[in-house]
Amino acid sequence: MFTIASIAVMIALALAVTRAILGPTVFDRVLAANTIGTLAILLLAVIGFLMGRPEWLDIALVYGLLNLIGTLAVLKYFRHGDLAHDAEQDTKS
Amino acid sequence: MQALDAIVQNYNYAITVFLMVSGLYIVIASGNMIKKIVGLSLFQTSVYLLYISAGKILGGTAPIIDRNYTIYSNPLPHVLILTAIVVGIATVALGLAIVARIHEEYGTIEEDEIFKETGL
Amino acid sequence: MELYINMALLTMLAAVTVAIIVQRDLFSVVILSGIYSFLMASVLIVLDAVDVAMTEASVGAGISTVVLIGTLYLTGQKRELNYHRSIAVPLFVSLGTGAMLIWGTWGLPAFGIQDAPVHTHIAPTFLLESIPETGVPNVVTTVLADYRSFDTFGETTVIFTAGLGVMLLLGGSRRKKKKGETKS
Amino acid sequence: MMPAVIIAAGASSSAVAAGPAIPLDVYIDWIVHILSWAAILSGSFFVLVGSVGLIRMPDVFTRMHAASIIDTLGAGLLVAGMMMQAGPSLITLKLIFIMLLFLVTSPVATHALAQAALHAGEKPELKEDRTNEPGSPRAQLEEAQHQAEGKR
Repeated sequence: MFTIASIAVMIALALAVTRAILGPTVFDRVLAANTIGTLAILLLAVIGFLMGRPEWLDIALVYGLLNLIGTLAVLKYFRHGDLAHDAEQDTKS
Repeated sequence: MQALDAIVQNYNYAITVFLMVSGLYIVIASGNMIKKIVGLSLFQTSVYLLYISAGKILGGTAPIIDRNYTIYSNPLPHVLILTAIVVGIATVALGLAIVARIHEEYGTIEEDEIFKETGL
Repeated sequence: MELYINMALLTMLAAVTVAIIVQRDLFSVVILSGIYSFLMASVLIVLDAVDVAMTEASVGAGISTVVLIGTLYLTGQKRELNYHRSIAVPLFVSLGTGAMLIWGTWGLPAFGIQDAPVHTHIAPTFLLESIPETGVPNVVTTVLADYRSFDTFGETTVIFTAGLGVMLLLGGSRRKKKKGETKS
Repeated sequence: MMPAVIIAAGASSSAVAAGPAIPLDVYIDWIVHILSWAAILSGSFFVLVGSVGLIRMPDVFTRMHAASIIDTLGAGLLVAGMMMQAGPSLITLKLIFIMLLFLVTSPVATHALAQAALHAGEKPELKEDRTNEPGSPRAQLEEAQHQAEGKR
């Protein structure tokens, strides 16, 4: 059962990597990176069950948080051209 | 069958060598300093892969002691690589700071433009 | 099964590396290096190095990406410029190094066997003595903070020095520049 | 480990099915096992569907739909199946936290991505963009370009 799940996740990972390599715009690559983060979490959980040691799921939580931080950092740069953007400056000017 | 075994046994080492060589190629061939530093981190990461592959035992499990398991992978490379990763990010951060400083001084991060400007 | 997952992930890693070499858009290079770190962390999980995978994911995919994007913001360059550099010398140097490294791997023991020289020296001692001597089930933590704690102390010193270097390089000059801007 | 125990219970129940006294626990274990099979198989299917969509869709905004299938249905069903396999334990709690994390972070990341892409000038590809009929935006654009070239 977990073998099937891990094969499915691996194929999905390969397709997402293909999209990241081909992706015409940067946003395609960011989307693919986000998806790869999600799939890495799923792969981690599935491999944990496959090998009979699912205690490592804490690491999956770390992955999830990092995925969000990385994506938001990249996108904040694109939206505002700055990492530490002050929203109040927009309303003042 | 024997050829397949040989491929499986040496795949990790072959990929390690490939990653290391591509990191070296980026560092030498690319003129952009940010890309050079990405290449440097690729080179470092290939070393991590080499060490961890050496520490793996097939059929073993992660070195967290549990009563149900007897075979564990070697914990010593893991410790060495933990240290190496942290030192690696320190190197990358310092290198990027130098790149930012170079940009302030010369207005570019392309090696060739700096060479043109300084007449080297 | 774990062997085949390992091989598939390593193949994807190689593909991402080729994409990094070819790519000229610097943002894409940064994002691809983040993807590379995620894939590398997955490989490390398959190879039983759980703690290393956690560190690699948080450092490689988290801090490293953010630091690279910060540098891109400071320098403001979006693309690698296309200079007509010759690729003959880099190709020759890296292929030569690669050939020598491949020759070097012939002497290595096969992947994953139990009686490789690495596993016979001190690792069994660590695995056996960890619980009686320290009571911590995670052997990596024991070795890092107990048996080799001076090593970890040295690592902390290195990080401190690097942080000091970054502050000296960036802090002083930027403050001067900002003062100059407010005057004019 | 827990999965092995459940598999053993399932096997014994099918072997002893002819016998008179089967405890209720065995039936419950069996049902939970079948449910987790179904959840994990359908989760794998949705993960595959999402990733194929990531490749086949025409532009960024449509690809986001495909990616969100992986984040919600695929991950949700896989995690639910794993929870049934793990039984009531610390692992289930961790899986619940992972699912909550997905539910919170995935919409935030997708929203930020769509906003940034729109801000950078990416336009969603509409239905009339794909046709070349007279009166459609693409035809008008081509007409305008044609006229501009003619004036020059």
